[in-house]
Parts: sequence; structure tokens; C-alpha cells
Amino acid sequence: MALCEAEKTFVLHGVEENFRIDGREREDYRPMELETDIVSHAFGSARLRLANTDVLVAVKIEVDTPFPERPFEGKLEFFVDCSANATPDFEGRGGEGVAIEISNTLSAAYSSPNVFDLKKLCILKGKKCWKVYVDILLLECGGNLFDAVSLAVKAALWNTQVPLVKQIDIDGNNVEIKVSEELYDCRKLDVEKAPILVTVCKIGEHCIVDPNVAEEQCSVGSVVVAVSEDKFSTILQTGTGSLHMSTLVDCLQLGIKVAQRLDAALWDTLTLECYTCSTTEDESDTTCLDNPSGVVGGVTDCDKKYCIIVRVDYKDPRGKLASILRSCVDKPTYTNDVIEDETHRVYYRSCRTAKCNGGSGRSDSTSDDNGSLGDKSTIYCPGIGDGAVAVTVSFSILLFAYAFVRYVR
Amino acid sequence: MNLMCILYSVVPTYQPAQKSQNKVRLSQVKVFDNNFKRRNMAEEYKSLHPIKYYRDCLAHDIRPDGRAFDKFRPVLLNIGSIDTTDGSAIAKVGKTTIVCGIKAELCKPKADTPNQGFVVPNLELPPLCSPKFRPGPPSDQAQVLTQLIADIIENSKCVDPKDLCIYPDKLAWCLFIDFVCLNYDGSLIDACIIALVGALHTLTLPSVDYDPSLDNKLVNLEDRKPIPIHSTLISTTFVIFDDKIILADPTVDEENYCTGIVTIVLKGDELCCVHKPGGSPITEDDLFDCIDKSKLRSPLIQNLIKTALKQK
Amino acid sequence: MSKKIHIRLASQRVNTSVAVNQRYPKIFTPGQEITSHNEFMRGHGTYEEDTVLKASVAGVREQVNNLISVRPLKSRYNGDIGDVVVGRITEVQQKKMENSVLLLSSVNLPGGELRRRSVEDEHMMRQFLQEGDLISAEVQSVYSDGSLSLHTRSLRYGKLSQGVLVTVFPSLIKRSKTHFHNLPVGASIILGNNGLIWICPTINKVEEGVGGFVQNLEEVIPRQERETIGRITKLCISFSTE
Amino acid sequence: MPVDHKRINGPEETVPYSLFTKLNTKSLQQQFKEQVRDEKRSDNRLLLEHRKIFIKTGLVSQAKGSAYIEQGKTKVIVSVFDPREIPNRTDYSLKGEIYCEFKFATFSCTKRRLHQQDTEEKQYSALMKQALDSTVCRHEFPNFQVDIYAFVLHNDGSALSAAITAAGVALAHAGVPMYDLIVSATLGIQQNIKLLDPSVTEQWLCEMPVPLDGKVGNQGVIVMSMLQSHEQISQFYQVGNLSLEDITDSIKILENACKELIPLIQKHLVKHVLKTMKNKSEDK
Amino acid sequence: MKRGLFFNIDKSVRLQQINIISCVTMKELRDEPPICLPGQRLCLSDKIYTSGQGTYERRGYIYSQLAGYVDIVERDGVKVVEVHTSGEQTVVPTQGDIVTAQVYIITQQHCKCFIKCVGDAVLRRPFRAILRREDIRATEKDKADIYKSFRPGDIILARVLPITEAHTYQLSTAENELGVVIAHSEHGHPMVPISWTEMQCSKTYIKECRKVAKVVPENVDQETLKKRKKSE
Repeated sequence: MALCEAEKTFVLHGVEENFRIDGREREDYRPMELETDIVSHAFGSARLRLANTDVLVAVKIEVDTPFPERPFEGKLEFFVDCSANATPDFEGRGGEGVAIEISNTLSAAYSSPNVFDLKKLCILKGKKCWKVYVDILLLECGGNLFDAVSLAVKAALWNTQVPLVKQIDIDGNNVEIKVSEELYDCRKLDVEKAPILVTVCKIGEHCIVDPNVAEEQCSVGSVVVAVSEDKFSTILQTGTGSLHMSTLVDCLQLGIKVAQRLDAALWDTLTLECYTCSTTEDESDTTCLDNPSGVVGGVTDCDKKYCIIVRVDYKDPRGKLASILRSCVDKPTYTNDVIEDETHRVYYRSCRTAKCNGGSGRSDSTSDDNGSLGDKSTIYCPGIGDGAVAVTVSFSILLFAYAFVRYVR
Repeated sequence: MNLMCILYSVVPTYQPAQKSQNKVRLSQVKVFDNNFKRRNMAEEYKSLHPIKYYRDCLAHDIRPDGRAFDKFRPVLLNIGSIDTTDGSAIAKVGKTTIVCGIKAELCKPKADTPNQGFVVPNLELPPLCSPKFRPGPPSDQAQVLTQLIADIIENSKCVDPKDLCIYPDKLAWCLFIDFVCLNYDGSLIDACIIALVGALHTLTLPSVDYDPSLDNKLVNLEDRKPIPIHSTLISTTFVIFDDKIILADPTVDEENYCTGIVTIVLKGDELCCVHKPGGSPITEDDLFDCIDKSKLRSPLIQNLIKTALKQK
Repeated sequence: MSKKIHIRLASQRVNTSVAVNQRYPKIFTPGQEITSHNEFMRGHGTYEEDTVLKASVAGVREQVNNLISVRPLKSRYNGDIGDVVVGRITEVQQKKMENSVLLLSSVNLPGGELRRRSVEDEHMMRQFLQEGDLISAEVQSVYSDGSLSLHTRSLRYGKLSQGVLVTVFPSLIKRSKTHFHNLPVGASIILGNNGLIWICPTINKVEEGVGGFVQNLEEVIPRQERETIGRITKLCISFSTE
Repeated sequence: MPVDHKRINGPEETVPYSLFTKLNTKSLQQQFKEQVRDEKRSDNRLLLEHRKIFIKTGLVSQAKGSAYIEQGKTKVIVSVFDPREIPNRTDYSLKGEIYCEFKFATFSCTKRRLHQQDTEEKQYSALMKQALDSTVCRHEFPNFQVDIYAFVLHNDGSALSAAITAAGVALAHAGVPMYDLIVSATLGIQQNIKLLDPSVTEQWLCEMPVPLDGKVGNQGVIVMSMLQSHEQISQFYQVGNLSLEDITDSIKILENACKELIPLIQKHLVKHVLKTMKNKSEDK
Repeated sequence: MKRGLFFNIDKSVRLQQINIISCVTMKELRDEPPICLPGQRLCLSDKIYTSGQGTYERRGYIYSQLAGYVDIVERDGVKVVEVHTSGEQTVVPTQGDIVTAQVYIITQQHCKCFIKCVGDAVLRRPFRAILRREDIRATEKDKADIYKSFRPGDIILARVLPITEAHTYQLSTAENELGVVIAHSEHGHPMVPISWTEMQCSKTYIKECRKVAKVVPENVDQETLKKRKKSE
């Protein structure tokens, strides 16, 4: 899609005004939606939607031989598939250039051992290692591919479960590996320092982040930075224009600032805040039971999926607390159930939202509220949530509704 | 070693007699069409009617670059300038430039020839060297020439694969001989063969201690030895123009507009290979004449190779 | 507040339906039986099987006297003479300018001759219109293959200047008397029948700004109008996807 | 991997002999110390000293323009061809295209490379295109593409920089309209040591963290290309792990390095212009 | 076209100290033309000096695009600063250029040609072009016939029409000076023009029909042709 000069001018003036065409300011991101663990046969997966940009990442792990020149290291490989559904430009071999650019940038960004340590993927020096394939599928392009892909990749790697190696048999040059058969006997990859890519786009005299398709077309040049903690792991200039030295430094400053915010936001979303404390009938302190938020150090950032409560009550005297445990697990024994034996009644409660295991445990109020999962119709109005824009919506509706005829009456 | 300094500042060792006044000014070529009296007319004429232009030139007993029909272009050879290779050479025949680099790797011999190593020649004609090549897999021409070079190497036995065996059935050398054309201006094979001979003479291989019981190899980088080279090859190309005129050492334009092409490869004084891929027929006398001319040229090239080796 | 980056889990998604009442009409799916009475006539979007009338598209039933038809919920834009369309130039040719009406399915509808006066005109065409330019036009005629011939002979039509383009399903735009609206909130809107909606600052009637082929690139649109345009853009998107 | 039927293939599995040399027991730290000792490098250069550059134009007579560059032992040849129709394109484009292809010779590196372009070469091609896109006046040849091919004969570090610099000279030699001359430089960083125009070993050592004096810190490699008279950066590429301060410092160092290269290129091009003008007047 | 010229260069360049390397005067030019390189600032762009071929304008200055020499041409009281390469120039045909082309296919409606030279510059790579029947002659366009105007192999002079499609140039010979310049008869012998519609074989004296270009005297070359077009 090519824009005409007038549209470009409109976008450009908007950036200068610090009021972009979708109502955002220059440093604003469009809201995102993340889903992890959605491809059942993959070792880890994530899907990220950023307005109209839709990215699906799946991680596959295989046993491989290390490179002879790097016997201590495992392997990490990125592959980007540009579906022709994403944008008509990708038809035929049109997406090849973009695919190579993204996968090369990701490989470069993950190449430093300070960012992602390949040594942890080694099983046996020079003989066996894990090879991690990260397959990235672009489902729809709505601008800002680099950022969306890097977020999805980080989330997918975070979600990845590496099987535990139980046994290594060495027979001359042959090495055989036995992997633990227990499905949940896995370890997670260390992705805390994994880089986040931010595209800083120069439009007119200003730099913006998270450009949409129209803005990308107006840009004279942009800089993609890969940031891990407070360091750059890769910087790549893209676009057809050149930048002045001071502009480049400005872009880098903006990039690192935004990347850190982005990383924090992703981490917040991935991890689950749960109450973690326990008490038994013998203890006099009942804060954990009555008011879990009052427990010192009673809230943890779990990288598990569920917050749980396990409460054990006596049957006699009826309802007397024996013990209560608030914690987080990946796989609860029972999602929501009450199990009774001769003397005790055990309440199992689990839920998936932040600090949701604060209840008494008796009632089912903590139950998982994911009823809307199947509904994909929600769309993003870029910039909604920005107060300035949302206020007068109702006013305009009235003036405006006559223009539409909705068949769904 | 500065490779191009050698290529450009040192007077070539072998330079056929050629004086600058011999050079034909393009404007001297007679043009019949009156409408064409403009500044660049000779050049335009060449671009519009190339074959006629050549005929007009040759009718005056001279080639467009000022050479007589049987004159060769100057040859330059520079050896051993790329130290990531095990042996390398750069040959220039006129403007045609060929780089030859040999890299040796270890491998297991084939089961049916347990005491032989491998020689793997490949000629690359990258799009860099001429506008007629496109990026992508090798062109037909590159494939044909690669096969021709492979045949020449195999038939002449200048390198014996048996010399490349380290331990029968277990370990052998594989020589990857890669030719890259940097400038395509005709007589490619001639330049390739000169570069090949130069590179082979600089080739050294480290000694290998092999323990067959444990399959352990130890390479001594300090102890490098040349391999035996059994013969020196010299190739000379001729083209046949309009079925009768024979031009030695053709440029790319002459190759394009000619009607036939003959390549003669000599091994010392012996005839090693004559390659004539179709085109207009050549009389026996002419062929012998060509062979005689190549024989005359052969010692000059051999001398050049020797001088180049000494300079190193 | 605005500096905060929002990433939410899909499981936390809330459905924000703006629908005022929850009454939905019956939607027929292809193959679904509409009626078994055989006194009805078969209209668009239906077929007859074993004397039973069935829907061939997903949509709502419409009945005019005895004629039953099913109007599809979503469909490709089918042009009618007199429709107002907004389009983007995809190709400029010697005699005509191809005007691709970009549908979601991205089908190119080659439009016909826009104008042809003289040979000079032909050669100057590229100076009037270039690839990527947006125009508003009226459908002049429809060819048998469904492609449209457009014209911009009225001053209302022509090249569009600064503003925002929104793409919605063409079936959401109702044919009405006027497709050019100056909204009292301070913006203008062109509702193209082909689903392309153009939102721009209020057009001054005196200037006749849209007509012809001039764009004003110097003019800076003030913040106030931008906000209005931004709101309307979002409204259009939310209405179209609800 | 599919068999390449268009070339002569060797045995299925070959290994470089360098893998079986006496075990290299030197630690990375020792290797780095060998390269850099007392502010001096193994080839007696200062830390921020560029290697000697030799440039020659017109080597490829078949091409419209060509340049050969020697930067220390690194040898790159670049040729530029006349604009041609963009393959597989039918729509009208106001600006021409630049097509870049970067290739290492199979024998140019310690490890033998394949004939087909690998991902590194593709990445370098893209970076070259990025550098040259804003250098060439692309509106002068709408609907056409200019082909630029870079071929590395011998890689001793900073090959991409050498190729971009050479491409700039080759474009000027070909008479392709350009906004400015372009030069490029590479910087390797290992903690507080910055190495301009690194050799292949230095570059390799900067690509991974090397413990120096018992600690591990910032490391990385930066390639930057500049349009000198407009003070524009047309291409910037960094890998490694560097802080913002490291990068701002490096940009300044690279800027100075590029400025130092410019007179050399200018001198060469002026010489070339004088020579061709002389030839032309003789012809007349 | 001009508007988009610098769209790809960052606009936030700080103005450097003005440093005009060769503020050329006409006098200097006569002896030895000053040499310039791409990106070199030549002079201020004002009412007297304007940017011409081989140069570009940016922030009020004229810069060189090429490595070559500076030439100042006076046209209508304005000094046009031009830069010419010392070697072969890289050119593509543009609207209004006179080109030399070779015909290779003729049909009823049009003939296809290869452009071999643009003005004086000989191209290394030919460009495809098309000449339509209605562009052969200036008058009585409908009477023109491809078969009676061109034959494959003919060398023609033609003018490039505005470019409308991506891959092909449109040519026109609708001027007296344009048309066939070199042609060969059916037997392969060169032909000489005898009228503006006929040529005669130099050996067999057979006459053949062509749209012949009016022979331009030797000293009148491209420049005059261009000027004439402008004044029209």
C-alpha cells in the first residue's frame, strides 16, 4: 500500500504535534495481547497481537552435536515464515527479505553469551547438546514487526520446557541420552536477559516508537535496537535514509529507555503474582488465613501458571482449620475440588490472575475466569485507553450512528 | 605481500612485442555510412554493427585492440598472496583475471579407490566479472569450463590422486581447487591453467600423524611439504573468424563474434588436450599451425612461472 | 499514564460490546433451510433442493412479496452506477488510470477511462495522478465482468488531500442520498460505497477544496481537528468490527 | 542438503585439518593479550590506527565501474554495472533500486566457505544495500536497478567496511550519480580496549566476552558507514553487549576514522579523473 | 520529482561553516576545468547559478553528483552549473532524449527496438523500447504504415516520449530529423536515402520504403536538436 503525499504530510504534522493519527503520543505503544502455551506439541509457544500485527512463535528442541569449534555450546536457530496472508506483499518470495532480516537480527541479538548463554544447552562436551529451533510465523502485519516478534520470542522461550536428561551412556564414540519420561520433569530456559527489540522510527524531526503501517511509510529511516538489561546487544539501521550522528544517539537513548519499559511490562504479564504463605492450627498468627496481604514477604512473582490454595479443615469440629497453604504451581493436583476423607475435608483452589488466591479457600470464588478465551472478535482500537480520546466517544456516537447500517440489529 | 602492487607496478615478465603506436584509434576505422559522422561514431558503430565493425578492422589486417592476428596479450602471474589458502595464484592474460585458491581438507577415501585422495576443481564465473552473468547457480558456461578443467587435470595427471593418500582406506587429502574469474575478457582456460600451475607450485600440505587403531589424527602445522607436480600445463586459445581468419588469444568480443574456438593444452612439449566445441571447421594445416604457435608460446609461459616462483 | 505499556494476557480479555439491545436477527448459514413452502420465489443467495429453499450464503433473510433472498453479512463490493467510491491509484497507464478499489480480499477492480481529451493530456496524466494517490469518484458504468468505470466530473470528486483512510466491510455502508458529510463536530467524512471511508478536516465549501487535482501540503491541521479526526477514525473502526 | 549438480562435488564429508592441530591450550585471555600488548597490536599498530589502504579502480574492464581495495591483508573487489530492468517487477517506481551481493571466496577465510551465499553473506549484502541506498541518487534512474557485487578474496577482518568503501569508489568510477562519497570503518571493543579496523583474530576475540584481569565486561563490534560532507550515517550495525556510553564514544571514534579515510579516497578519485581526462583529450 | 529528492536524507543537519571549494568563475573555466567529486559543494544556488546536469541542490548550495569536471553553461541569462564525468556516464533514457535504436520486431501496430545510445553516450546494456504506429509521422498519422517505415535491423534516431509504464520506453519519430539513418536492403547491402520516404540499395539500386531521417549537417548535433525542441 502506497500512501499519497497528502496522507504522508498529515502523518508528519501529527508526529510534530505529538498527536499521532491514532491519538498516541510519540513514545506510546499500542496495547498488546499475549497468549502463551498455545501450540500443544511445541516445547514452548507464544502468540502476540499488537494492534493488527499478529505473531505466533513456537519453540522446538532437538538433540544435536555441537559445532566442532564450539564444543561447549548448544545451538539456537531462528526461522521466520512470512505467510502470504499477512500482507499481499509477501506473496511468492516477497517476504523472503523481511524474513532474513528479522531472523538475522534476532540471531545477532541473541549471540552474546551475556544475553543468552548457549553453554547451558550443552549436554556433553563436543558430543551432545540441545538445539533450539525458534519458528516465527507472521500471521498479520500491522507495522512494527521487530518489536512484536522479539516480545513473542522472549515469551515463547520463557514458556519453553527443556526435558531433563536422566542418563548419558558413552560407548566409544557413540553417546546415547535418556530423557526423563516424566512429562513435567523439565527445566525452564533462563531468558531473564533475553533482548527486546525496539524500532525507533524517524519521522520529520522526531523519533517515534511502535509505528503503524502508515507511519512506517513516512519514515526516512529507523534504528532497530536490541536491548538486554541496560546494554545494547544489536543495533541495526534500516530504511533507505541516512541519519545525522546526533539523531542516531537520540534514537539509541529513546530505544533503550522504551525497551526497558517494554521488558518490564512483558515480565509483569508473564509472571503471576500470588500470595505465598502457610499456617497451621498450631500457629497463633492467622494473618495468612485472614489477611494474606498483611504477611511480610507474602507475595511472590511466580513464573508458574496457577495461584493455588490448599486448605485442610477438620470434619469434627466441623470447619475447624487444620492448615492452609497459598502458593503457585504449574500443574495443580486438582483445579477446583473438595476432597473428603474420614477426618478431613481438603479444598483445592486454583486461579490464574494476579493475587487471586487471597480468599478463604472454602468458596469457589477464586475460580479461573477464562470464559472469554474462545472469543476472538475483540479488536483493538489503537490508542483506546488513552483518556483524552475516550471521553467524548458517546457524544460522537449519536451524531454519527446514522451513517452506518448494521445488519446485526 | 601486496598482490596488486605486483600485478601493476612490476613490469610483466612476458610481454609480447607491442608498441603503443600500433594501437588503432577507433576513429580510424573507416565507416561507410555518412549519416554517422558524430563524435562517438566509431563506438556507436561498434555497438550497432559489431560483426561488421570487426570485419572492417580485420580487413585492414589488424585487430581492434591493435594486435596482429597471431599476437598474444601480456601475461602476468602472482603467486602465494592469499595466506588463508594452502596454495594460491593470480593470473592475468591481457585483462582476463583469474584467481586460483587451493584449500586442503581431510576426508575418507572412496571404497573402490582406497589409496587415492581427491582433486575437486570448480570454476566460478560470478556476476562480478561480466554483465552477462546473473546471480544464482553457475551458468552453463561455468559448468562446461569446470568440467573441461577437471578433465584436463585428470588426463594430464599433473597431480596424482595417489600422492594425496595419507593412510589407505582411512584418511586422504581432498584438494578444493577453486577458480574465480574477476574479469572476463576472453581466453579463460588459458588464464585458469596458468593460475592452476602457479597455485599448485605454491601448495604445501602439513604432515599428519595418523593412528589407525584409535582413529586419531595429529596435524603438524610447522612441518609443511609441497606435493609432487608431474607436469606443467600450458593452454592456448584460438578463435576462427568468418571460417578463415584465425586469431590467437581472443578477447571476449572476439569470442562472442567468432564462428569457432579451439583450445590447445600442452604438457611440456606433448599435446595434452585439444578442445574444439563445434563451430566452423578448422583445416588440418590450420590446426597444426595453431599447435606450433602454442608450442612457441609454451616456454615463455613456463619461464614466467619459474620467475614468479623465484620472486617469491 | 500514557507512558505505560499495556500487555495483557489473552485470558484477561474482556468483551466490550457496545450493542445497545441484544436482539439479533436470525442468521442463515449456507445450506440451512429457509422455507419448505413452494409458493416463494428464489432470490439471490438461495438455492432450491428437493423443493426446499436453502441459503447459499451466510446472511439475513429478506423478503419482498414472494421473493426470498439472503443478503450476505460480508461480501465483495459490487458496484452500482451512481455509487460514491474512494480509491487508491495502483497503476497509471497511457489511456486510463487503473483505479483499484481495495477490498479486504484485495481484489483489483480495474476502472475505466477517467478522462481523455487530447494526446497531451495522456502524457500529462502522471502529473495529475500518481500511484498511491487517493481519489473520490462516482461509478459511471459497470462492465459485464463487474469492473467499474469511474468519473470525477463533478467538483465534489477528485484527489483527496490530508486526512485518514479507514477500511471497513463494504456491506456496512448503506447507499444514501449523500455520502459527503460535514459533521458538526468539526470534520468531514466521505463514506465510499466500496468500504473505504475518508475522514478529513472540514472542507470549506467556498474553496471547493476536494474538486480537481490539487493537494495542499503546506497546511498544518491544528491539534483540535486532529483530535476530532482521531476520535471519528476510532469510532469507524469500532463500529465496523463490533 | 541437496546435492549441487551444477558443480563438481568432493567427498561427502571433509574436515578442515586445523581441527586436529596440537591442542590450542591458550585461554582467551592469553590470546587477547598476545594481540594487544601495551597499547600496541600484534602488527605494531596503535589501538586506534587504521591499516594501510590501497585502492585501485578499473580492474574489471567488463564492468561499468570497479574498485579493488586492500586493507592490510583484507582484499575485496567490487564491481558496478549499468542500470538494468528490475526483474519480476511490473509496477512503476519513482526511485531506482540498488542490488548488492556480498560474497566471500571459498578460500578467503580459515574455514572453507561454500559456493552458495550463506546467512552471513546475505546479512552483509543487506547491510551494504542499506549503506548505499541513501548514497546513490536513485531518482535518476526510475524503474531500474544498479547491480553492485562485492567479492572478498582474502578476509583479514573488517571485510564489510572495506567492501562498502570500495563500493563507493566503484560507483564514482562508474559515473553513477551520488549524493556524497561513502566510507566505512569497523571498531572492535573488549572492555575498555577499543580496536579500530580489527584483524580477523581481533574481530573474533571481540565477538565474545574475554575475561581480562579477572572480570568480564562489555564487548562488541560496530560497523559504521558515513557520508562525509553531509555528516550522515547511512549504515550502522552493532553486535555484542555494549552500554550507551560505549556506543556514543565509539561513534565519535568511527567518525574520526571515516574522516581520515576521506582524503585518501578523494586523492585517488581526482587522480582517476585527471587520467581519464588526459586520455580523452589524447583520443581527440 | 524534485520534492522527493531529499526525502531520504535526514534533515537535521547542522549548517556547517560555509566552505566553497571552487567558487568557479567563467575565466578559470576556460583554461582548466575544475575537478570535483560526489558530495562536493560547488557554489551557492541563487538567481545567477542554478543546478544542472550532474549536480543537486541542497540547503541553498549546489553539490556535485559525479566525479568529473565542472562546466558552466549560460542559458537564458542563468548560469547552469553542470558536472560531467571524465569517463562513461551512467545514463538511462529520459523523456525528450534523442536516442539511437535498432529495430528488431515489427508488427502492424508497433515496432520494438533496442535503445543502443542516448545522445552521445553509448550504452553497454540496451534498453527495450516500443514505437507505435501513430508516432511515426507528425502529419497524416493514420497513413503511416510500419512495414513501409521500418524493417528489422534498421538503425533509427528517435525521441523518448514520457514514460508511463515501468519497463518499456515509448519512442517517436514524428520529426523531420528523426527516422531511419542506417538500413540495409533485402540483399544485405547498405542503402542511401533518396527522399524522406525512400532509400536505395547501393549495389542493386532497388528502392525500398522507409521513414528516413533528414540528414543533419555534421556540425549540427544533439545540442541544436535539444534547443529546437525547447523553443517549440
